[in-house]
Amino acid sequence: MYFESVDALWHMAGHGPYVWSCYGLFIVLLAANVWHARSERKQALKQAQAFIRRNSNYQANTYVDAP
Amino acid sequence: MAQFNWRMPRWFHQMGSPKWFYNFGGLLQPWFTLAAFLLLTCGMVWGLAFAPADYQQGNSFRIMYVHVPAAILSQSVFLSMAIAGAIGLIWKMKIAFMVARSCIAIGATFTLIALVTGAIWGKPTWGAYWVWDARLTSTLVLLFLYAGVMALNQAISERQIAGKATAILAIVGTINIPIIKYSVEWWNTLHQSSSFSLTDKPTMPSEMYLPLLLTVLGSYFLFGLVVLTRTRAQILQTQNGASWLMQHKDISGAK
Amino acid sequence: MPFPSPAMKPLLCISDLACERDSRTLYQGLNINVEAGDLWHIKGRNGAGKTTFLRQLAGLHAVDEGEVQLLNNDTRMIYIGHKLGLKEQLTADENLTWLAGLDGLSTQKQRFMALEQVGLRGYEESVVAQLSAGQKRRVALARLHLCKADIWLLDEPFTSIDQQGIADEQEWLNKHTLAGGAVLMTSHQDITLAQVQVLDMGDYARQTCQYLANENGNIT
Amino acid sequence: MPFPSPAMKPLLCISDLACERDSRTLYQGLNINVEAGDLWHIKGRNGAGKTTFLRQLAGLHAVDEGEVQLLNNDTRMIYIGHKLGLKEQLTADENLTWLAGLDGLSTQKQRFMALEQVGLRGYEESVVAQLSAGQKRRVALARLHLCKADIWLLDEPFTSIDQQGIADEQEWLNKHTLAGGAVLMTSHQDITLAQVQVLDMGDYARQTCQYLANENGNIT
Amino acid sequence: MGFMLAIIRRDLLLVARQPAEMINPLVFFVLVVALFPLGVSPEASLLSQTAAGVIWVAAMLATLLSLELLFKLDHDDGSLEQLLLAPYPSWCLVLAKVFVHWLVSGLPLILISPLIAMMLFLPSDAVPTLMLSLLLGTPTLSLLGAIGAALVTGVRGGGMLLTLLILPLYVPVIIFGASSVAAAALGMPVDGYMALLGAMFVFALMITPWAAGAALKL
Amino acid sequence: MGFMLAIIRRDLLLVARQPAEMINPLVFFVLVVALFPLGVSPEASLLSQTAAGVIWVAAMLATLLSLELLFKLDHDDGSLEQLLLAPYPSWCLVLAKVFVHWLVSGLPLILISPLIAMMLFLPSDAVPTLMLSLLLGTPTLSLLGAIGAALVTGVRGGGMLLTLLILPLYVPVIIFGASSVAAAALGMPVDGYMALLGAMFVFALMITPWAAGAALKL
Ligand code: HEM
Ligand SMILES: Nc1ncnc2c1ncn2[C@@H]1O[C@H](COP(=O)(O)OP(=O)(O)OP(=O)(O)O)[C@@H](O)[C@H]1O
Ligand SMILES: Nc1ncnc2c1ncn2[C@@H]1O[C@H](COP(=O)(O)OP(=O)(O)OP(=O)(O)O)[C@@H](O)[C@H]1O
Ligand SMILES: [Mg+2]
Ligand SMILES: [Mg+2]
Repeated sequence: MYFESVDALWHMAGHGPYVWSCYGLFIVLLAANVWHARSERKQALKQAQAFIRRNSNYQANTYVDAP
Repeated sequence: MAQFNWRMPRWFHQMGSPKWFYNFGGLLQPWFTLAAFLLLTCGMVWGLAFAPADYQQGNSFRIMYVHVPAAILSQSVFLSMAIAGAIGLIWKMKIAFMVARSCIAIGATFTLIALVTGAIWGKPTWGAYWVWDARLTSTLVLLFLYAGVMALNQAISERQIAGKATAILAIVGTINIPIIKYSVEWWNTLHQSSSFSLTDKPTMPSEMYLPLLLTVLGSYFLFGLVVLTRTRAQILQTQNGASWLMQHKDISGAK
Repeated sequence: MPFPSPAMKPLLCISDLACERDSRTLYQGLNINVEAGDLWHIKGRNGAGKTTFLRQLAGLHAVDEGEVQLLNNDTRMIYIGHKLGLKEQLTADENLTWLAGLDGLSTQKQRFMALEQVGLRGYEESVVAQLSAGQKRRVALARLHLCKADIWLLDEPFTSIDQQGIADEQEWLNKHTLAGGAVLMTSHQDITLAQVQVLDMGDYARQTCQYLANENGNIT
Repeated sequence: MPFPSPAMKPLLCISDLACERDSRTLYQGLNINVEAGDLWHIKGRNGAGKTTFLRQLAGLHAVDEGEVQLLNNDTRMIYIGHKLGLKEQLTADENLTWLAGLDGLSTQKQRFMALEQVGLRGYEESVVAQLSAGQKRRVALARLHLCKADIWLLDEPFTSIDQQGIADEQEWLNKHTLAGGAVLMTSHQDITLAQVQVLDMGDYARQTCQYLANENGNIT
Repeated sequence: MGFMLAIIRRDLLLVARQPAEMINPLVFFVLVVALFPLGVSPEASLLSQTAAGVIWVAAMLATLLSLELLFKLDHDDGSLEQLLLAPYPSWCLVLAKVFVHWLVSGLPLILISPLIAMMLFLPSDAVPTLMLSLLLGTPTLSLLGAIGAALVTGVRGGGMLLTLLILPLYVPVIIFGASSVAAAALGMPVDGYMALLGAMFVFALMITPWAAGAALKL
Repeated sequence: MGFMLAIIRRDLLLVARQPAEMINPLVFFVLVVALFPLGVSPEASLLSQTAAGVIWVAAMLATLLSLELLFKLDHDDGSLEQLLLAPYPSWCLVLAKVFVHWLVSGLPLILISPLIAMMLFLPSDAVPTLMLSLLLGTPTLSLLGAIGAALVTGVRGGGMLLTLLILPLYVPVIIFGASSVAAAALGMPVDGYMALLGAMFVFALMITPWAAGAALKL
């Protein structure tokens, strides 16, 4: 490691707040993106399953094909 | 719309099929996840704790390992979006519009990260969060371009139309990006000889350079991962009722 | 008159047309040939897709599946939909001027005669904003007498029109089809002409369960 | 139901009403009493002034001559005109929520039942922009089942509605009038109910040649 | 109250359905401020001198432009008629709509103003004054603008007309708003300006509901 | 050609019927320029330094705002459909409408700009350059703006959205336009700027009909 101690790593000779906030932002925003994409997928899966359930007792002419 | 009828190779044709894309994307996704996670973690830990400090900027220079990938990706993603949009317009391929749509949020995020980390980096190095430097300004404009694409995509409720409109805007925006860049650079150097030139790259030793390579590559994989996930989710949303999908293990298995 | 004799001259071929809006199939497998002299009355309950169908024919809505083919490139269509395409600040005559200008020019005399035919004599110089709902629609319909188009696509042309007006309109339809033109129109009211052919959108609604329909996933 | 018995209870007195638009008199000397249980079918050719008349009753168009008097201050009116007053971005249910909120609150169950009555079951959560012309009008009409108003002012409520829908609508009109409400509506189609009273705007148009009509020179 | 709440709920729902509309005045504000250095000069000294005025003019333009739609959309789809037919005074309607307008267009401006101030090199001492003056000033702008918006309702292409009607009314707000910030940047007291901005707010609150309500009923 | 003439005639007639629409961008331009000294400072030195940028930003805003209605009104009343159905390519339509737009909103700006320049104490040597740069720049603004206007056609509350879409594209025009005037004020040569503005005009003329035409057909 470049730094002598964890404390020095945290402090970075006064530049700590800048560096750590940048890394934090990078991780948080990108993780949020990945998380959001996954939740979208989960939602879509649920929707598709609901579609199957709705159509399992489907009758040819009475079905209202609503979105 | 231009209606070319170019003969497409078979793989290209396949790519337009939702089924193929969904399945192939499903195969790729775990590998992308792994690659993104490993590369980014290694790169960032290396950059934070192991790379030597810059002799001039000290430790603040470690911001580079997140700033530069974000800045590079912000432009690549916009370009990818425009290319996907153009493919969609020319070959009437719905998957391409979905891919373009998936690019928007992640691209805007990278741009935002580049801006904010750049601004934060500016404080210790330049003494100000913001100056009207050429590169900064053109990144800001790029963020606005993303915001426009996002707003347009949201404002049109019908998917197909939203996809085409977004594609046109992305293409026009891409043509404009070099013009904006050039004009801004030229504008700034006329009025004020910038004391903070970003252009001359310090000749870096490899232990400073390698972590950067890792984070840049990792960011590309992360981008791919998000696009895959989002596009596949959109396929699920729009293919309600397609038999291949209803019998797919993702749906029937998860039930 | 566009055609010398009202023989069975095909104008428009609609083959296997389907329409999907927001991943809901409205109709599919729609095959009809529109021939000179045809008068198609498109029926169907609210939301069946009549408007969408007419817009597909006019080229205002994308055709993703199936084909709409004009057999002759010179065939001209007129589409008059729910929105009339009139400028409210302009007078009836000025509106007809620019609308007619899209296909060719018109003389003032022609325009006045067209307005007279739709019962708007004396309103030529009235600003459209100051006309009633029915009068506005009449201005839009006046264009039918001015531009010589072969195919008329009319979306609920009887809306807001009074009884006398509807009778007159049917007379125009009659004349146009007898002269070798074709008409496709929607209406929830009945048409009393003999040559009417009914196209019921209900017949083309998706009948079977969705996920049985398509093997290779190209549903859209 | 607003009234216990459909006795001849007067709701609205229209006395000597006249209307002039752009110095052209549309109608004058219009006197009618609207009583509980009345169903007025306002007829007239295009441009006769039916819409203007309804808007005067609703208070949306100034009454310069004559009087429109509500006999009971609690009497509530609903006006549904050519413009439906729906927000396109909102769903059918959300639109009904705010429309009903103007008079009082509504529960979701009530709203869903109202939508079912107008044949929009399954469309509760559809955005209005994605409905067809007739479906939009049905959403607006659903309000009639939700807000308890005494007088319904309906401007061409059959527009864009399919045949089955028109029959249903007449059933509602019937029920409302039998329960002691009143309806004033325009339409160019016929109403098949027994209690219909016809108000022909043509009867109130300025009948004689303009410059003979008026003694004291107010030709306008 | 229930009536006003119904309107507020509906309008917020509309915004939520189309968040672009919410973020747009904000983006316009940021864009104008960002273009200004491009047009004029990137020099810090010049920018910090003009910052107060530029921010206030940009805030005013952003408010003004979003005002156009205040009643227009409701008029076009006929829902304004329905709102006016409801058995409540029209000033309730005006107040409810202005409130939502400010919430959506004014408040975000205030929240982002420190960032903008930084980009234009406004001295950081002046930032609290900037925010306070915007807090007092933007509701006044929304209120006064509502009068114009009500007057041009139903007029085609009313956006520009609105600008003409309203800009003269905005002049005092701009002058005091910008002066207060400039004074703060020079370290001078700003109480007087704030009192004036507050007085104008109260004044606007008193006349607007009446005037705009009457204009809507025309 | 006949088709384009028909559109041009109609649109000019519409403007003639409602002259407010014609005078409006102009008034907006004048008002923004007039408000700027009120907000910033009435000092001649500061104003003359910033004049070029302020005039260009104001001209851009005026153009931008009037662009909103370029296709929107036609879309709302259904006449856009009829225009698109006519047997002519849609780029004819775009060019005709942009031409009228520039005639009505751009040209008056150019004509009044000497007056505005005087009010902001722009050195009089720079006035010809100002007018020439506006002459080359405003058509570019109209053209590029048409792309945005076509994209937001049919979107509710599209005005703000348009701003967001188009402002980034306007950045180069503003920079070169304002810089040319600033250079002229300092007595420097401006040929290079004019060549760039001209090149951008040609470029916009090439992509706009395609992009806007395609967007209208969606
Ligand atoms: C808000 C502020 C900033 C923004 C928007 C910004 C933006 C950018 C952009 C767009 C790039 C180009 C990436 C590429 O395509 O290669 C970049 C690269 C870079 N930036 Fe920044 N930057 C900012 C501040 C800073 C600061 C303060 C520093 C350090 C003093 C810095 C150092 C670098 C370095 C070293 C590179 C890589 C050099 C290269 O590849 O050409 N940046 N930045
Ligand atoms: N805004 C207006 N300004 C001036 N005159 C108008 C205006 N609107 C309508 N008119 C005139 O008033 C008359 C009556 O219009 P109104 O809309 O009441 O007719 P209507 O009976 O409802 O006709 P329709 O059956 O066509 O709906 C028409 O002749 C019209 O020319
Ligand atoms: N913009 C839209 N986006 C998505 N779906 C839509 C849109 N417009 C209409 N639809 C849907 O398409 C279907 C058909 O609409 P269309 O307007 O073609 O019906 P229509 O047969 O003309 O009905 P009407 O008799 O009521 O006019 C409707 O069920 C409607 O929900
Ligand atoms: Mg329809
Ligand atoms: Mg009417």
